[in-house]
Parts: sequence; structure tokens; C-alpha cells
Amino acid sequence: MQKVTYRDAVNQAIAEEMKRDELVCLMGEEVAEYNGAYKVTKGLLEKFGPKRVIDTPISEAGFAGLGIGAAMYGIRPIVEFMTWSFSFVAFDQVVNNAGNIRYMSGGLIKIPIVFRGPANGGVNVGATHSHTPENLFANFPGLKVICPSNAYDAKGLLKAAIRDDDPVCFMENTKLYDHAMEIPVEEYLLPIGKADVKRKGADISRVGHGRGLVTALEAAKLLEEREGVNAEVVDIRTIRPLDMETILASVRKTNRVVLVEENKPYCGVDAQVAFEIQEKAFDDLDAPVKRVSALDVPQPFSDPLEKMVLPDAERVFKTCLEIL
Amino acid sequence: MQKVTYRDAVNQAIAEEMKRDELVCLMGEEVAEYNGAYKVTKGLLEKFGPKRVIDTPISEAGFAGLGIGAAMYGIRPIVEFMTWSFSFVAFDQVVNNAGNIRYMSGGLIKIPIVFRGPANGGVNVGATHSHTPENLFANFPGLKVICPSNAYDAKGLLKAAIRDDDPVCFMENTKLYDHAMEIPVEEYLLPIGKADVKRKGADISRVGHGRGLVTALEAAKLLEEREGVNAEVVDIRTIRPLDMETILASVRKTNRVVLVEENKPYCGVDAQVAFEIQEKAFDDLDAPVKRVSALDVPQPFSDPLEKMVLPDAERVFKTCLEIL
Amino acid sequence: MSAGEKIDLFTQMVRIRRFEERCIRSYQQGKIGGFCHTYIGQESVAVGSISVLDKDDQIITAYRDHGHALAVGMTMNECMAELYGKFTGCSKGKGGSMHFFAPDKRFWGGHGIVGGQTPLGAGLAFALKYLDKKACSLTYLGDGAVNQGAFHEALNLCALWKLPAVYIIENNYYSMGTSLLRSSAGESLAGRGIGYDMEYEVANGNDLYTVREVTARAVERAKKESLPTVLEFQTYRYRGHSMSDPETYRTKDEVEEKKKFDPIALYQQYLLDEGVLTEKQMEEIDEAAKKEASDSVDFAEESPFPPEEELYTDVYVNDEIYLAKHGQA
Amino acid sequence: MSAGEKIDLFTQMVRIRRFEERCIRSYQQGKIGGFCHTYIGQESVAVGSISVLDKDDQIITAYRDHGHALAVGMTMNECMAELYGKFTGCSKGKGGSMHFFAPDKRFWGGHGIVGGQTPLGAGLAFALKYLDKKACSLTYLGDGAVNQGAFHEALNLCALWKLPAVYIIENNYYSMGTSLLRSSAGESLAGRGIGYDMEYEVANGNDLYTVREVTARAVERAKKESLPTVLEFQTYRYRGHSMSDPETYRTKDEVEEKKKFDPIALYQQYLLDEGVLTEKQMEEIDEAAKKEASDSVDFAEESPFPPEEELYTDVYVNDEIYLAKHGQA
Ligand SMILES: Cc1ncc(C[n+]2csc(CCOP(=O)(O)OP(=O)(O)O)c2C)c(N)n1
Ligand SMILES: Cc1ncc(C[n+]2csc(CCOP(=O)(O)OP(=O)(O)O)c2C)c(N)n1
Ligand SMILES: [Mg+2]
Ligand SMILES: [Mg+2]
Repeated sequence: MQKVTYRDAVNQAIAEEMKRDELVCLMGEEVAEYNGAYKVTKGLLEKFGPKRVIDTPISEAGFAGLGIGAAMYGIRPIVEFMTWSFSFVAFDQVVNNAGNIRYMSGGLIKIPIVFRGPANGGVNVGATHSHTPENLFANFPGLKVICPSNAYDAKGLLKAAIRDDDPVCFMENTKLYDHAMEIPVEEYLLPIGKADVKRKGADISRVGHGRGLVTALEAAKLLEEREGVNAEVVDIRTIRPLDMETILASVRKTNRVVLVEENKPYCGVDAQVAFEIQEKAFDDLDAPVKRVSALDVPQPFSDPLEKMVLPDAERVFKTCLEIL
Repeated sequence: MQKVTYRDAVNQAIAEEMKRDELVCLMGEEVAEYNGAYKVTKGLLEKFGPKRVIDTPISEAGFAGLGIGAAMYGIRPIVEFMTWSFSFVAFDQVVNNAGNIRYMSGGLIKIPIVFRGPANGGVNVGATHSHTPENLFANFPGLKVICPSNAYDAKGLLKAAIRDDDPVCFMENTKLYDHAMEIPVEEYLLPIGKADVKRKGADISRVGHGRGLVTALEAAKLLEEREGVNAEVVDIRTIRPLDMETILASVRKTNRVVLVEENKPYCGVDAQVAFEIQEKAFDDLDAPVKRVSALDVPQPFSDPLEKMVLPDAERVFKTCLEIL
Repeated sequence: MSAGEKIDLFTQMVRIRRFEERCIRSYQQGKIGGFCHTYIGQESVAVGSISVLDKDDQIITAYRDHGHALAVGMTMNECMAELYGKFTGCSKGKGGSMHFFAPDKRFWGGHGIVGGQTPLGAGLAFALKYLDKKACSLTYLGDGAVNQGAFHEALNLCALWKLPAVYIIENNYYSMGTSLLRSSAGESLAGRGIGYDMEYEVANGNDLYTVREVTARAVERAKKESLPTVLEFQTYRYRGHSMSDPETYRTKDEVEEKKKFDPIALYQQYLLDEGVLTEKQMEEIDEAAKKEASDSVDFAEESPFPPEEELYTDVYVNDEIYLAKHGQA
Repeated sequence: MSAGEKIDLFTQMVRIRRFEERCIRSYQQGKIGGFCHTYIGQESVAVGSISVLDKDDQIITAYRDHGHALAVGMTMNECMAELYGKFTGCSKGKGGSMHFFAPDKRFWGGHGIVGGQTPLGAGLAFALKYLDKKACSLTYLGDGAVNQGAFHEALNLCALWKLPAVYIIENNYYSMGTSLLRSSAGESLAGRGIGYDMEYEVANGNDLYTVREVTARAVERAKKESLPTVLEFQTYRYRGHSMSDPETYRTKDEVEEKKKFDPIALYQQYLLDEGVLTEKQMEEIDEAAKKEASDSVDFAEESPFPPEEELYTDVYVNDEIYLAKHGQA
């Protein structure tokens, strides 16, 4: 085993896949000479040279589209959005070109591309820079969406995403980049489309993804310490395809569920998860499905305000009590 | 009363508001000399002249942003997207600039702008041209979103939207443009944020918006004729703000509900509505909340395939039977 | 060019025109739905430019794509069937008029969002360079499309990274009902390249020889120097933007005047003057094209619609979970 | 300009620099969070260009907005408090460093998305023209921002509709760690205007007199002829892109070399040569600026954070339903 941060796990995944396959290349703003705005791509330019690790101008629509065009022809680009907030100027390219071309061509074309970068609030940069658009992209059949919550998952899932022949939106989190954990030294991949039970429990289910999952785990501790309640925590991991089986299995066992996400609530991922839970496990539910999301406001800059906006363990804890 | 089509209702709303207020202007591709790609803006150039009815180049990000800038300074632009599918190249402008500037300025700025145009599938134009993004925009606090299902609502709500001091995304439907109905000759406005019971009933609730609502009404007839079941049909009308009270009142009465929308299912508006229903009326529900949405595939071009993708009365009917 | 090659290009242009005319009829009969943008009047641009390409060169265009599709060698049958939404169509009926594809013929679509294909064309050029191919991409766009931001981003990327990309602006003077003067500032459309220090050229797009010559220059620049070019070919569309266009934005006289510079008539005259083609051959070619078009309608009409299972295929390559979820596995 | 006016501009530049230096300290002390992009080295651009404006002219810029904010007359207190996320900040602490606003001072932000403000600037010009004001908008952007499509769409709209808009590219030679040469094709950045037949000019941005002269020309063109202009002012930022920038992309020598052309030192020399300013006055101005900056820190530190209720205010103007829903009515 090796102790690596989430940041380095992403870096390792890219490096290993670039080493394995010459067709894999990396492009984005500041990914090469600057080593990445968040240092995620550190050392890759040195390792793989400027042909394969490429700094782009600030032209997200341009280079996202360029990546898609290259992918159609067989290259396997990893396109970094410095943050996913900046993907909005490339929204049409990702949705219509990466997402629809395969279908519209009757399957003649495949687009093996990964769009990746951090998507999170919580770092005092205000409303324009704090978007978490996993729900927006997951709305579109044709795209896959992954939001890993720890280094182990990030590495295994990113490697799988790079090898996947479909366009994948891979959303990291700057607030998790420094989180370190033990992961295998040996190569491993994780399957896209599998949720993961991160904590076993019998009394209530907590379902989350990304940093929301970390918060859910923290809240599980509170619940245990303060109330002796044993919570199960399920990590959605891949937003699309969504693994409802694992989630439902947990809910059927505990009969109560709280969903946690950092996205704005209206039409967030957990709206969909909540719908599917109540549809498929209606008779197993002893209480309504509850959600803890970011508050329904644009992200404020001011630190104390922003802290109130994002879910925290206390808020999750309280919400659990409401249905216990 | 006068008999007008949905198309003319929209036209009247614009014309009346432009007459009332010199600050209201209209811009978009082909809105002036061509009378609108779908003839919605017919005659407006003649009435109000080229200063106020303006053909734009094919630059959605450019003119959407221009409209927002003008709105900051006190103009009240109506910006037409020829279809909402084309708003994706202007996504950042609508979300970050129209949606966030007021908040980020601590309330110093208001942005009285309406973005409007049709948003629908069903006309054999393929995946890139058939988006229904009400859920995407409604995700963002700061924006309002309206999807009228008939001429009466379209006129009253559009007039309200134009007078509203906040940015409003107003989504019409080319398949409804020819639908005619009696509406008052006298001026009227409808409140933004009020759902509307379009059909009274006691046995089951149907909730929808836009053309999904029309389908829900058709299905109500089938249900009555074939099964003697009396369905109540609630028109959401304004997606954000969402009037849950009216919806919940209906569900509390009927204890069963099917939601109908033409959007793709994953994180669609009805995922949110379903979540809120089960959260707030858990004990009133005799069956899970059900949804009928577009199928989870990119819009196919071929007519018979596309017909299968969109909800129809039969599919709604069958879904109702599942929970009756 | 040999006489045979010359005649081949003539044949292609005639085939495109007859195909489009046949489309219009089927559309008017209500057999084709959605949008249908015909290429009549612009045939020389696609045929001329594509004719100078080598086997590794790549092609991508916007939604007015029937002409390019036939010019790269797609059959009328697969194109007509696609318009009919039939399973035998090039995209199995899933793409429609605006979304033709034939990667095996180096044709990457067929794209409905104005300007949306322009970064993709840069990506094709990027891929060619990445793979060390001595080849280039040809990306077509309309005069209205030059005002999409994505196009400028693509130009900068191509110039900056020295990509072997050729952009061909098909200037038919209108974007829907908006004349060039009302949509685009600047002396010339290709002149937008100046800001990127990119070579550009404006030429008569109705003259097939000119199109070939100008395109060949750009293609050579792409292959020899790995440098991009913006070309503007001035041409004209005879028909409405799509099928339902009342065409109030231009006069009948203007259209008639423009028809005097018809690309097929012009090239035909060249070939007659050169003695490469006889009146009789011309007629035979025309008859054959008409028959081929009419046969393609029969083919399309007799073809089946895509079966229901096709709804869920081609969404993903790795689609086991997706199909299982939708009960299609 | 009168001596008083000249001294006023000098004072403004000094105030900006001292304010920024004070920000840096507070940031390093962990009292300011998020991003913080300082304007040190570029003071002459904002101060010079804004100084030629009339009362109806409008200003909008990107996230590197502290300099413009002070130049339009915002107080250090409201700016510093905003950086601290305090309720007394210009945006009540909701916007932060990148999102300063003061519409009463004709200042429309402070925008975080690169290039995103450029169509807004066109909109301000549109509004001015619509309302028959003889006025123009000034829109600032960085050298990296010229490669955003929205900028090109805005340029075309301004040129086509003859809007009284002036775009000022503050070319400080880097977008984060990427040098101009690695991000932008073309001879000059302002040259991007050529494709739209737009007047453009490239000038030394560190020379306040030059900035004024060049801007005044563009402003006059906007007001007299209702025509847009693109200006490029060459300047330099001394500090990292934001606070956490290791600056490995340039040498210390380069920065030192550039500092020889410091805009404040240059202007100061002019004023000394002109006899407008004495060494003593200069020192007083500097001391006052330092004190003002340091007082603004006190003000910010003593100010309260926004109360929790502020979370839900300013989302909408017509917000009764929204507030009711969130239990805030
Ligand atoms: C982004 C976007 N906006 C608007 C449209 C609608 N639209 C389709 S074609 C067209 C006109 C394009 O004109 P031009 O680029 O000159 O091409 P032409 O039709 O003349 O071949 C418009 C506005 C679209 N498809 N995409
Ligand atoms: C669309 C978008 N992409 C990326 C970023 C991240 N980013 C912020 S500033 C910046 C560099 C901009 O450089 P330049 O325009 O030269 O302005 P300067 O910082 O030099 O003032 C980048 C890439 C962003 N804010 N928006
Ligand atoms: Mg055209
Ligand atoms: Mg810069």
C-alpha cells in the first residue's frame, strides 16, 4: 500500500494511463508548464512531453470541441476544465457534441474523451466559481458522470474513465485534494456504475457522492456517539450510470434514508435518487426520503455565509433525527 | 373573449408590453424582418420599428450577454432563442450573468430580462435541436422559469415575466403554437409562482407542465372513459418558483399522483416535484409517486421512434393504472 | 485532371442537384419531416474542394450536408433513407437531414448547431498531426456561422498550434432570412482570419476550377507547412433556407440574376468548350442522376423504420448497465 | 489637465498600489480568503482611461477589479471590507474580490468568468444608445480573455450595430502562467478588431498620458460617430496571478527589468519635471494612501460579517414567494 492524496491519486491515474496508451493525451489551461492550477497534473509535462501534455488558451468551447473532434478520430484526450464552473462556456460542446454524436450517427462514431476538473464550492470564490453541475450533465443520456469521494475511488474510476469508450464527465473536489489514504501500489481499476457501501449500519441509510459523502460519514460518527444509532453510508460514486440496486438494498434494510449532496437542491442528483427510492422501495420506507443539499442560494463569498450554505455533519445529523 | 392561438397569445403579450413601456425591446435571430422563425413575432417590427425589434447575428452568447448588460442599465430586453436548444452556447451568460449578478452585487443591480423561445422535441429535428432545459435553468437560484401549457397562461405569464424585475426563462412549445382557445380581450396578467388546477377530480392527481400537461389532460379523458376514474390535473406553470401548496393540496385529496413532463427523466423537474411530494405528503400517499417523462435516450430523428420517446396519453394512462 | 475525372466531377454536381430536387418533392409530399436544407446552387463548393483531397484528409460540415455527403461518396440510397427516417439510412434514421455521417468515407457529419462543428474540425486536424499523418481537415461553415464564438476559438487554436486545418466559409449571402450585411461586420468573412495571422482567400465558389485551385493551395499549406487557412467561397442558394421558408427577404429578380452564374451550367460550358463532354453525354448523366434519385426514393420508401429496440442502442459504447436499466439487455 | 487634476490622478495610482499591498498582507495573514488578483504594475491603465470619461460613461471589467473600483471612486473601506467578506463591503460580502460593483459610480463589476463581461459591456453601450445618451462604455479584459468566443461575438455586435463601446485589453503578457505567445495567435491582440473593420490601437499602458490620449480618441469616436474601438495597453503585473502563484513561468530578472517602466514612477517623473508636484507632496500623498489602506483594514476587521438572513436576500427583486418558501418572509 501507499499513502497518497486525492490529488496524487488523480495524477497517478493519468500518468499510468498515458504510459499505457500513446493515444491518451492531456490538455487544458495551465496543465503543463504550470503543473495545473491545483497541481493535479504536476510532473506530467516532464514525463510525457509537450506533444501529449498541452497548455491551452482560455477557450473552453474551443478546446473541449477540439478534444471531441480528436476523439472521434481515435485520440483519447483528457480535457481538464480548470474548474467545472468554466465548463458552462463549453456547455454546448459537451452536451451536443460529446453527448449526442454517437447516437445521431447510428453508432458509427465513438468519442472516448474524459472531461475532468474540480467541481465544488466552499473555497470563498463566489457564485460564478462554485458550481457543482453533476446533475446538469447527468441529465443527458450519452454522457457518463463520476464524482469520487476519496483517493482510492478517484484513481480507480479515473483509470476506468480513460479506458471507457464513452465521454465521461469526471468531477473532483479541491477541498478533497489534500485528503490522503492508503491505496494499493499495484494497478487497479474500479467499475463505472457501481455504488459502494462505505460504512455498514442497520438503522438508517445515508447516501451521498463527492464531498457530500465525506460529510455523511462524519455525521454517521455523530449519530453513533450521540444517539447510538448505527448508520449505513452508501457512496453513489458514479452518477450516471446510477447503481440503484446498491442504494435500494441499503434502504430496504434500514427503512430510512437521508441523501447528502453539495449541489443546489432544485433538480439535484438527489432529487432523482429520492424519486427512484420512493418509487422502488415505497413499502420499505418508514419515513420520507430526506435530503441535505447546499442551500438554495447562489454561492456567497463571505466565509461564514458560505459555510452555512454547504451541508455539514451537524445539518445531516439533525435531518437524520427528524426521521428516526 | 377572443379566440387566439398560443403563438398569437405570445405575440399579443409582447406587443402590449412594448406599447406600454418604451424600455421593452425584442431581439433575436430572425425576430424582425422574417417575423420570427415560428412567426411568433409577426408584425412587431412594423409596429415598433427597428430600434426596438432587432435581428441579431447567430451569436447567442453575444446577444444574450448584450441583453443582460442592457438590462443592468435599465432596458427591459426580451431575448428570443430561436429554440432553447441554442441557449446552450449562451449557457454561461444566462446562468452566471443573468442568474448571479444581483446576488454578487449585494442587491445593487437588477436584471429585468426575459429569455424566451420554444423548448420541445417532437418535430423530427434530432438530438441537438430537441432540448427541454427547464430543469437545467431552474437548478439556479436567481433565475425564474416558466413553461405555459396554453394560450391563456402564455399571455398572462409572459406579460408578468416582462414586468418582473428578475431574469425569467420563458419556454414555449412549437407543437402548441397552433393551439387556439378563448381568452379575454381585456388586459390580464397571471401571477408567477402559482400552479393551476386545470381539471378537478378526486381519484388521482396528474401534475405536469407545458405540453406534458396537455398530455396529462388527454390521459384524464381516457381514464374517465375507460375506467370511470376521475383525475385531477394540476398545471405547474411556473417551474421556479414552484407552487408546492397547490400540488400538495391535490395529492392530499387523491392520495395518488403521476407526474408528466417531456424532459429527459434524470434530474428532470418532476424528480424535484416527486421528492417534495413524498417529503411533505408522505402519509397521504397510497402509492409511490410515478413519473412519465421522455425516454432516457437522445432525441431520435425518425418519426416513429421519436413518437415513442415523448410521453403520450396511453403511456400516462397505463402508468396511472399501475397505482390505482 | 483527366477527361474522366472531369466528367466525374460534373456527374457529382448533377447528382447532388437531382437528389436535392427529389428531396424537395418528397418533402412536399409529406414523406420527409423536420428540417431539410438543400444545397442547390452551391454544388461546386463541396464537389470542387473535396475533389482535391487525399485519402487521409477529413471532412466535416454543418446541417446543409447533403452535397458534402454525396461528394465524399455516400450513396443516394443511404442519404434518402436517412431523410425518411429509415433504418437503412446512413445514421439508421437517428440523425436525419442535418446529421449525416460516414466516417469510413472520412466524413464526420452533418452538425445542427451553427458553428458547433468548427472546433471539431480543429480536433480532426489535431488528431492527424498527433498521428503524424500528412493530411488535413476541411471544415465547412456558413456565412452566418462566422459569428459564433466557437469558430474564433477554433481559429486561434489552429493558428497557435499550427494545425493542418482548412476552414471553408460557404458564403451564400444569407443566414436564414438575414443577409450578410445585417449579420457580419468586416470587409470579408475570411478576413476574420487576419486577427490570427492566418492565411485567407476569397474566391468565386461557383467556378469549380477556382474552388479546386484555391482549396488545393490551402491543402498544400496544411500538409507542407502544417498551417491553417480560412477560405471564403462566394456562392448562392436557390431555394429557401429550409423547406418552409417564404423567402420574403430577397426578390425573385435577385434569385434569377444569381442563377445566371449557376455552377453546373458554368462547368458544363467549360467541359463543352474543352470538348471533354458532349451534349448527349450530359443528357445521359442527367438522366442517370434523375433515375438514381428516383430509385433512392423507392429504396427509402420500401425500407423499414428502425425497430423499437434501436431507441436504446448507440447511446453508449459500453452500455451494459444502461441497457439493463432500460430492460434492453 | 490642471495641476490639481494631475495630482489627483497620481494620488489615485498611489492609493491603488498601497491598497493592493495592504490586501496582500491581510491575505498572507489569512484574513482574506479565496482568490485575490492584485493590480500592482497596471495602475496607469485604469486610472488613465477612466479619467477621460464623462458622467454618463460606463465601466465594466474582469476579476482583477480593485484598481478600477478605486479609480471610479469607490472607497477603500467598502473594497477592503468586501475582501474580508464583511457586511460593510460594497457587495455586502457576497461578491468578494472578483465581484466588486458600484452602479452609482457607473461601475458594473468585477466579473469572474474570463471574457464573460465582454458582451455585458456591449449591452451597456446598447443601452446608452437606446436611451440617446451621448456616452460610451469601457470594457476591460485581459490578454488571455481575447481567446474567449464571447469576446468575438461582442466585437461583431458592436461593429455591426455601431455601438459606442471601447474595449481595453490590458495586456500584461500573462494569463496565469501562460505567456502571450503561448495563448494568442496574431500580430497584436487589438488586431483581432481588424476582422470586424473596427478601429484599433496598441499603446504603452504604463504611460498615463498615453493611456489618456489613446482612450480619449476612442471615447470621442464612440460618442461622435457611435463607433466601437479595441485598444490594447501593454503593461505588466508585478505579482503572481493570484495569491498562491509560485511564478515559475517567468524569471525574477524579467520582473525586475519590467519594474524599470513602473507606471507610477514614470508619471511621478513627469510631474516632477513639470513642476506640478514636489518630493514632499509625493511623500504626503504616499503616507496618506498608506494610512487610508491601513484604516480600511481596521474598518474591515471591525465590521460584522453578514447576518444569516442575508443568505436569502438579493437572490430576486420580486422575492416574496422565494422568501416564504425558505421561511424568511
Ligand atoms: C447556435 C444555433 N443558433 C441558431 C440556429 C438556427 N439556425 C439554423 S441554420 C441558421 C442559419 C445559418 O446560416 P449560414 O451559417 O449562413 O448557413 P446556410 O444556412 O446559409 O448554409 C440558423 C440561425 C442553430 N442551428 N444553432
Ligand atoms: C472561462 C474561464 N476559464 C478559466 C478561468 C480561470 N482563470 C481566471 S483568470 C485566468 C487568466 C486570465 O488571464 P488574462 O485574461 O490575461 O487576465 P489577467 O489575469 O492577466 O488580468 C484564468 C485562466 C475563468 N475564470 N474563466
Ligand atoms: Mg448562409
Ligand atoms: Mg493577462
